Amino acid sequence: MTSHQPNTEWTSDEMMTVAAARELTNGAICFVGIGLPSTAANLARAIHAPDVVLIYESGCIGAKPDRIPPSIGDGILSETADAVISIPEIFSYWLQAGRIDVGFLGAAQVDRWGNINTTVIGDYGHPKVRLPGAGGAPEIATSCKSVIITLRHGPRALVEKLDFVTSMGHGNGPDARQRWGLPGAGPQVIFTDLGVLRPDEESGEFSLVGVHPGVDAGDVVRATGWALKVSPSLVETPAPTERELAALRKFVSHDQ
Amino acid sequence: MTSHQPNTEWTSDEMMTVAAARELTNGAICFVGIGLPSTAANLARAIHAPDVVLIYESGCIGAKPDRIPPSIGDGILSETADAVISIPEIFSYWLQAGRIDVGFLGAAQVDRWGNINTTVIGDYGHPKVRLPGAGGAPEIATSCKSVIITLRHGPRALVEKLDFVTSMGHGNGPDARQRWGLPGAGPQVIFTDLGVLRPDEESGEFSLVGVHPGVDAGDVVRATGWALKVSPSLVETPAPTERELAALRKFVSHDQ
Amino acid sequence: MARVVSLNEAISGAVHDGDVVALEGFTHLIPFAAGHEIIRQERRDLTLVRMTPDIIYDQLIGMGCAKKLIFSWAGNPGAGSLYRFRDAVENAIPHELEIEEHSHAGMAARYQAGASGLPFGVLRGYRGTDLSKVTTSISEITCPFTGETLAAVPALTPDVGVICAQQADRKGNVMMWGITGVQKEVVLAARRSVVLVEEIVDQFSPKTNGVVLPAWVVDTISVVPSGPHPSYAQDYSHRDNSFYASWERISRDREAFLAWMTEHVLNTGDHDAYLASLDGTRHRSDS
Amino acid sequence: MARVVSLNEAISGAVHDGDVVALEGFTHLIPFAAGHEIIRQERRDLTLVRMTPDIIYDQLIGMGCAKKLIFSWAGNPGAGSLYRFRDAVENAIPHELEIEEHSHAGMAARYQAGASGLPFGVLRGYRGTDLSKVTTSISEITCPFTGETLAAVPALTPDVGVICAQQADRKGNVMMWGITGVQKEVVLAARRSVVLVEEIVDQFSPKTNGVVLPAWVVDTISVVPSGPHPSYAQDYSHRDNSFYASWERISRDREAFLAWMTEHVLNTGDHDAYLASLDGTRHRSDS
Repeated sequence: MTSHQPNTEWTSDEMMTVAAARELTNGAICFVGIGLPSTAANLARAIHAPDVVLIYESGCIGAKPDRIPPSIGDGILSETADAVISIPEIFSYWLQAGRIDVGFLGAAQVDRWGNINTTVIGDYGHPKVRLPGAGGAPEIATSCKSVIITLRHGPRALVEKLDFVTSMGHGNGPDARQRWGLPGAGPQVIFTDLGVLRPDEESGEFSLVGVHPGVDAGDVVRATGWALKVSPSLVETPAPTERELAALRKFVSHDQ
Repeated sequence: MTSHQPNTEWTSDEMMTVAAARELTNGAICFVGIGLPSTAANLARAIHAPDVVLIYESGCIGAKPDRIPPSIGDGILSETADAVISIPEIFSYWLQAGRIDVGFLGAAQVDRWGNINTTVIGDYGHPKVRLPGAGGAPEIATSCKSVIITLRHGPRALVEKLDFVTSMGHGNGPDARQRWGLPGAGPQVIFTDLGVLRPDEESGEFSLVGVHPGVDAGDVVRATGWALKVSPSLVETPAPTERELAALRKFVSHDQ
Repeated sequence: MARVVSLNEAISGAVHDGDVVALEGFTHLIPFAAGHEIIRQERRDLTLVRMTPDIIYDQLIGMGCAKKLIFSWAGNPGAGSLYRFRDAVENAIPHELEIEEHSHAGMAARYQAGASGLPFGVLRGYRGTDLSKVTTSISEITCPFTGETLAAVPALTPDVGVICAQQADRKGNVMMWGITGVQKEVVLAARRSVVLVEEIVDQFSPKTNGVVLPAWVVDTISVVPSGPHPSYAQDYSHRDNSFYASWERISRDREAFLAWMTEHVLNTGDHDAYLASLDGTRHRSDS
Repeated sequence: MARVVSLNEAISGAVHDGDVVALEGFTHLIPFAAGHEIIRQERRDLTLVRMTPDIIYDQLIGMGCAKKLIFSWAGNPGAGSLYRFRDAVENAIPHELEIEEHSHAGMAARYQAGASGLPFGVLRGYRGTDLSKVTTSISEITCPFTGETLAAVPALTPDVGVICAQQADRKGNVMMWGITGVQKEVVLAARRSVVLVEEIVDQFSPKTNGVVLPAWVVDTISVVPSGPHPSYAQDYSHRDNSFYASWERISRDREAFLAWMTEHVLNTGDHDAYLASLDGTRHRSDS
């Protein structure tokens, strides 16, 4: 890579990260996990949302890392945080109390209602693949004012029926959260490496509202395990700008 | 007061404080309030129990003041403490969890079972005298492994029946705490300005086991609102030593 | 996000007649200056919440600001009675005062529940006491695993939480240290928060038991040096022990109390003027 | 009162076959050295408790020490799977592993209840998830004031709590800072506690988020520099990120795993020898 000839190419994972970053408004209080969420939130902070507040479940409030931490317990998080607190406190006084605007969640499986599985593939008692499990996700999903989901697209990832519900999105339909009395609005958007899904205004099902540059909507539908509805007002995601890519790669290169 | 001619006189309040101090064994974890308890515990620390651990409900663990703090929030407590923590934590992680060996409680009224009133004299709804109320006492009384009560003797202080039960001693008899499932052993001794009361081995009632020098047991009985039993093995409290008095007065003079 | 405003503006914006207001600070960092400002602004029908309603609430009660008091220990610590509180409870002077009385452990659990977004707190508390007979906000709950019965208390979620801290930084983060009581909890439990600080600094330095509240959970910050007087701010001022000792003399008689309050609070425009009005008597114990 | 002993002595005294053992440290200050010592001492039938059973528990499980795992997130953070954990759950290798699975919020509430001497904790949690279908230690409780239903979880009170901290002082008080996770809670909740420190100092200095455990709640202290490796101790060592990345290669195949464990844990007498056995590969990411 030479500096006088900017690299205008990008990977689909980079597109996914950039799209998620753009979703964050300045000043938003974000509960972020490691990996894409942390990268996206820090990218937003570098580009358009300098006052976004990053909260890591390790107890770091207002962390301002200048590189992407490989672990949510990385020292750079506590060293740059406005406050560092205990784990019981982060979950009770901060997450549960409803102080968080945006939660990020990854998923091994997600369904059309934004419900998430990060526990097992196959039967719980005799799993085909045992995944890490819940972590902070069940309460992030219910307590944050809104939730952003990110995962790579594929028919075994965006599925008709989850093998296990680890974290509740919209349950079995658009009014489920209200019936459960959940405080937050739940998942509002799913960013994948192919496009963008948001709840359909009528049915509430996650539907395709955006495709990343070069992606065909039909391919996205075929890569989805449920009968994905395509919005009539489908748009193409603006490609990552040079500034976004430079910032993203600067973060990531620090992590090598 | 001249230093070459030691003062061998002392007040009955000083005797009460010295007697309470002697009750503390070295290394005991003590939950102390301001006033006599704080003075007695610090006196013990100065004389015979250098490793007694003083915990103030303001959140100071292991405070080692070199003067008697006029308030449980005095800066000298947090400055000399091993740890300073929040109020919710002192009551949950430390007191409630049963980590405290000895609690000190004062009282406006106490009955023969060591139940304590610090709330009202008269009717609760229309009190004759409104007292400060509970503070930490109800849970100190139930959670500490043992409790020391101190108050000035008088028929309106050691009463047949409390106007209000603020903190439970032994309820209505020796097996009440067990029936309530209370973790600690409850009040084990009452130090007054006249003498020392401990539960009678048979009845469990607080009975006179010691009189301070110069005090007549009959006078103590007359100064008690219930039919106070006098132990057949009544002893006289050893008078305050010069060393005790000097240490006590050094603490108190710092407080002027 | 925290705005820096005058104390006059902070109180007039946050505290309205009829509000539930908690001024916290456990013997340290007591927001006296805020209490005085509430008195100057003649707020009425307040439900006052505080674990230890000491002199500050004696003043608010005596000046007729309070309809109700939620508390766990009402005394002048180490010095005696609160005569204005007693006059209200014993003699309905200046008017009746409703009381809701708990233990410290119960109040702490109530604030903790409020800060946690839970409707109630659980504790091993109130056993064998008459408090649960006179206080309706003490209930019971059964452990679903052991069958044991414990005490339950409702969350405290005041309309306004008021605290003092030592410092704010330029971004509006707040830092306090020393005895920090339930200050974090009251700010997090309250709908609105008012924080008084000794000064604004460029950067915080590490402190034993340093507690930081991020700017986005604080509504307003007012710079009020010695705002806790006669209480203190560790590393900034000393507790004015002689003032605490003198309160019995000032407050025992209602007329003397009113004269004192008129001279030192009502007739002083702000906290600096209050401090100036005490010159010659203040800080005698600091030497 | 805390006694200073060797790690070998600390573990042999505190950890017995069949015990419930919690090694905590949320991504920071993970007591790897203690886990290795438990493996060297061939403890069996342990119920292992940990919010994030990362590599340290992968090793304990793969070496056959664990009967049961109580946890909330079992992965190699930022790097991939725990293959020994997966092999146990998916294929009962080396033998069946019972699991009791919660969320982080639930585990935190369970430790907090344990430290508080309460039989259960309350949280707004587990709503709409299948976890409560497979985990019997998730129950419900109704608020006696609002009628709202919340989740209840039983207190965690391990037989042994093991943590790393940065420092102890001469009196046996322990201090840690940076990310302190549930370390205070696990020590207070456990019947016995084992603390590993980087060094013993004359006096603590104030630290941001400094947490002090008084000597009388700690049973033993062992001085084990770099005890958390490949995790880290803030201001003492760096996280060995390359080790975390290499764990997939080491652990995916059981034979390779056993060979690695034999060389670096079983055949090393103590933590210094473990560190020496890694020389050349250790701390590559520290630069």
